[in-house]
Amino acid sequence: MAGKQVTPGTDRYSMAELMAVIMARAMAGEDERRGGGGANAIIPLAAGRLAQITVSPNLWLTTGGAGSINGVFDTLPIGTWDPRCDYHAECKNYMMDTVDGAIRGRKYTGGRLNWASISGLGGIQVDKYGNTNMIGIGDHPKLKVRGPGTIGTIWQGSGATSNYTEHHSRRIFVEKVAYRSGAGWVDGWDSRHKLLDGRDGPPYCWTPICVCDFTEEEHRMRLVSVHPGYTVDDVVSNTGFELVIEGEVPQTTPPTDWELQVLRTRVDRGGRLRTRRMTVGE
Amino acid sequence: MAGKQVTPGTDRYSMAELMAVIMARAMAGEDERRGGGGANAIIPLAAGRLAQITVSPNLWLTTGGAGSINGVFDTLPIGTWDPRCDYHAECKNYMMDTVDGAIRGRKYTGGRLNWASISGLGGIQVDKYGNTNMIGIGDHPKLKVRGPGTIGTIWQGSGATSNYTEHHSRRIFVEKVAYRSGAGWVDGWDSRHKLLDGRDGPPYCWTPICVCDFTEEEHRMRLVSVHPGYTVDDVVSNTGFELVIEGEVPQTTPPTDWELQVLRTRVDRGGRLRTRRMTVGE
Amino acid sequence: MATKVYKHMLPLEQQLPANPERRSKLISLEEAGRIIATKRSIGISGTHSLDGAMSLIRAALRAGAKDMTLIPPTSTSIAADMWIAAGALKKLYLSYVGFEYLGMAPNFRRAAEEQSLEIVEADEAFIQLGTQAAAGGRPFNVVQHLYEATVHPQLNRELKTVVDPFSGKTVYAVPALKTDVAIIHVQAADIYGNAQCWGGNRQEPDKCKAAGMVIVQADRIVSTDEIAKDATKTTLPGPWVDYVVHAPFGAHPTFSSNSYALDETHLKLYLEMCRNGRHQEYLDKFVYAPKDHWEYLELVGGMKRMVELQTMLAV
Amino acid sequence: MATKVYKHMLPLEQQLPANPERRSKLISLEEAGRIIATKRSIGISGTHSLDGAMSLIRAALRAGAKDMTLIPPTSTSIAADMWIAAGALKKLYLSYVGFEYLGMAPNFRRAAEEQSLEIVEADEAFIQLGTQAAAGGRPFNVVQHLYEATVHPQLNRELKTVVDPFSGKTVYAVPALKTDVAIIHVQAADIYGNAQCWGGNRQEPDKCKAAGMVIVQADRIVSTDEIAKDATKTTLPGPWVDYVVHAPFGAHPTFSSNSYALDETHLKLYLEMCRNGRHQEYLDKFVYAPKDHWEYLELVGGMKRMVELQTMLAV
Repeated sequence: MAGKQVTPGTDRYSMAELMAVIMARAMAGEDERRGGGGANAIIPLAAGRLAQITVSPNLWLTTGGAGSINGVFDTLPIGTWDPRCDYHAECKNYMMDTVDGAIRGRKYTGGRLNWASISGLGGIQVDKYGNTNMIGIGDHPKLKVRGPGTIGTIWQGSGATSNYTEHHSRRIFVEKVAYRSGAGWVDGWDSRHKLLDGRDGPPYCWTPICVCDFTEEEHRMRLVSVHPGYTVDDVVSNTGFELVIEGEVPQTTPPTDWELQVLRTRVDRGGRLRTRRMTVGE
Repeated sequence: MAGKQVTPGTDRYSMAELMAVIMARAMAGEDERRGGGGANAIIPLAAGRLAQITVSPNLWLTTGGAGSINGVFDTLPIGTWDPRCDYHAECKNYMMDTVDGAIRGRKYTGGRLNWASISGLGGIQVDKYGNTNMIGIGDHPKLKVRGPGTIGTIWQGSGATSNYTEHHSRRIFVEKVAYRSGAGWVDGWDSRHKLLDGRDGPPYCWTPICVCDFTEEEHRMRLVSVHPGYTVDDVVSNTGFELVIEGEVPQTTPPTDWELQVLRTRVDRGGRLRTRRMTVGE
Repeated sequence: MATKVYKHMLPLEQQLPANPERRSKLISLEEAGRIIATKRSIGISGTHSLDGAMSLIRAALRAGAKDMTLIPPTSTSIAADMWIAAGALKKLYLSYVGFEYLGMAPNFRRAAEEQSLEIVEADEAFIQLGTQAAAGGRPFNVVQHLYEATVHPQLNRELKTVVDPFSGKTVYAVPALKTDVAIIHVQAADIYGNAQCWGGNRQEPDKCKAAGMVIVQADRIVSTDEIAKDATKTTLPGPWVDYVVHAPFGAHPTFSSNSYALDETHLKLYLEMCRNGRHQEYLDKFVYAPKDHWEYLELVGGMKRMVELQTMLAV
Repeated sequence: MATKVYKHMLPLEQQLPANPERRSKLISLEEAGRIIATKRSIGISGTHSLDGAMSLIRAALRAGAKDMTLIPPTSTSIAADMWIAAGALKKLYLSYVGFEYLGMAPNFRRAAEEQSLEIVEADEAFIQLGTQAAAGGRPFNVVQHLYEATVHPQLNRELKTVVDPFSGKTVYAVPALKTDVAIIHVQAADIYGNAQCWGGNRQEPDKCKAAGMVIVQADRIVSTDEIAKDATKTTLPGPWVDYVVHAPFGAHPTFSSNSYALDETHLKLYLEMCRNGRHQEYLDKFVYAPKDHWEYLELVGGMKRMVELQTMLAV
């Protein structure tokens, strides 16, 4: 891989399309949980809708800002706060419902009333335990780089919520976040379970070049598959900490023609994912 | 007055009709406050509706159980939880709105978002400071008489809320309530203001035979007017504490023909108030 | 790593469900009753004699529910009193139990005066704030300028104090009031749990969030297309609801918001029997004997009576 | 006693108001701006670039609003950033200020990095719980199993701890977040203040309850008969609202729920000018120069552009 790529992907599909497809696959069979996610998270939104119409008919597709559940669209809205998410919705999800459900946490509700299985919580930094930083870099409050604020990353504490970024670089993937505004596996091992009443941390981390999960004991980020067009070395050289790598790391199964056809005709007719800006190594 | 009367009044009007009329008069000019009241308080409900269509066009008529504001009816519902209170309403008043508004209290909101000026909070006992008891009589928890529970009487603490009873006897009007579940002027003088952040206590007490208010300094119950058909002696002999009586106490101005006509054709077409059971001296 | 299944590696077409239909949450009334009977604490819907989840309550009593803790709405009548008639209640959070213009709740009053029932001397604020705290997974809610002037702190041992870390003042703390199950009456629901209550003062959403399980009884089951005409009318979102029961006139003998009137004749019968010590006879006849909901409806007057109540002029 | 007026003694016919009409709450946009400018703390509506009370914000800036404390929704873009552009903000409760797919908020970032703005390092939970506490007149709200694992307790000095009197455990306390005024965009309202927001995630009701005054800007003024067709659609009850302003397309350049699209062209213009240090020029042209709301609408494209945005396909 040679340096920075702004809209990675192949001739057949964009990387945003690949990410929507593989995250949809991961939601297969999800039941009573909610896809959707953050404001700008149209890829998880597309993934949730794609999963719902294929492999997860019981998924409750929730969008934050629009406050809707099971809105129907075939043209991807510009964000989860776009009121077009709300068309033909079955019920509403008000912000206080998000807050209440997230604080209760999954543990007490048997999976009901909970937040996203994949919610698109990124961050300006992500570390090896899946912690995220949306506050900034520098000496608070005199930050050199001011983040936009922590918004919903606080809900990483409520239950298993995957990490998700649209950018993969050593600047973002750091040994330790400057400010932990979203709790991943905290300091690894059982540190999160102790602080957060036994609640699990992120199961996965989705990036434009790979998929990671977290090891069973230390809960350290582990490389699971590398997207087509990239190598393990690409991942390693663009990651600011040591990833766990066990044996041969497979290539991420690329989107099939059928998957792309469903995505493009029933989720993203407007082709928004074709031109989605993502970066590698920036 | 000879002993117990179950539906007091005159040939021309029932006592319930008189009470609805005089409470409506007292709401004249009320603005941005809310009439309505407790479950069984159809007399304050009728009074609120009557005031709204005559002297208080800006009154927001709120009914508790039905959760409605400015419902339109000309036939009096059976209670404030009767869903017919909700017909043609302009907006809803949810229970949490009641709770939130009452706890904020009038002081902080300039009268907005507040509870009833006359809310129909009765009680199985009322004392000379306007405190009420809905808990019971006897040694708690081994009560001889179990009250139905304190329900909304707790909101007497939130702001000026009149006392209201449909029964007037020495059993109800007692020197000191056995359990203060609703706070009137507490122990009189400035005791209430000290405990409740300067919030005023009840302005009036409405009963089937008289109207009382509270003295300016001690905040002790004072006889203001006696309903037609009764005398000051009737009131005194049916009241278990010493009422403040200053000079000549006038007769309550009886309902005019016009008032009764409006009440009977635009508020209570069903004549529910004609047969309302109220008692004196029981 | 070898044993873990990575679903993202398997194309969607290889993971299609055997049955592409959404799963229905519809169960029978009797099944719902059996589920409720396994629980220990219950939250119920409605205010006063409005929108009581009466079918579910009767089904739970038929299924042998007992030793229950009840967190009722801020005011209720037969939806609380009937549990007590059946001896199924161990503990009651009391704000108001009574029959409004029809007088005191006979079984509640008897049990209270006999002290055969544990009563928490609560009130509207306590029920609402405790339920809101539980709905949000928070341990308690605080309140000031309210209980300071009443007897509640002396009588309600579940009301405590805490020092406000911002002002240094002592304020009251109301504990989270969680339940095992919330049972709710609505006018309409689809089979996926999206439920509409057409009136009332909406205590139900927090009651459901505060519960480990939610069971809805609906006067009518409607299509999801009907629900999706206006998502803001869905007062209980589908994902909150575990089970849906079709129970036409299921709020009888209470009001169903904007649907049918309370059955004053039946409530008076209940009160008269219970006030004369015949509560067991009432239960035998109206709760235990009917083999299903339809038989109950026949017993209380059948279609003729239900249509009368639907006119909303019957009382 | 002689001097006190006892209204209950005076027949209703002697107390009839000179004008039997209900009082209208309708005021002009400029008057609303002047009122807002007298306040010190503000709560605003919308989420992200949705349902921003932009007309009122522009009017307040024109009226010289300054030294404000802003409690925004849990996420916002231009509705927060424009106050900062105008130098009108002293303190910001931050959860998220950014332009989503269009990038960082330029004035916010600049002010933050220059430290010319006091920032409370808040988050969604803090804003929501603090607003809910204020809405209910309660001094604080508690929360557990959340902040324990994040940096917020170190950075946000308004977040404190308290000992749960029920469990003995230490939990976090979020203070009540009151404001002097809440300014809210809705799609429809009547002149008495009954207001309907047709979408969004409904942060507005608690924002209004937490405020000492509520001013609503409405895309359209409708009759009370229209409002009364369905009281459940009234998201802000009339008695909560102090003033109503008629501001068609008043959310421009943000979305108005189910009414018109966000104006991406205009937002990009704003961002480009502000990112190049030309924020004053933007303000002069689009905020201070227009003599009224109609002139603003002409300036940003007039009826042709507004109709385009109404198609909801314009972005």
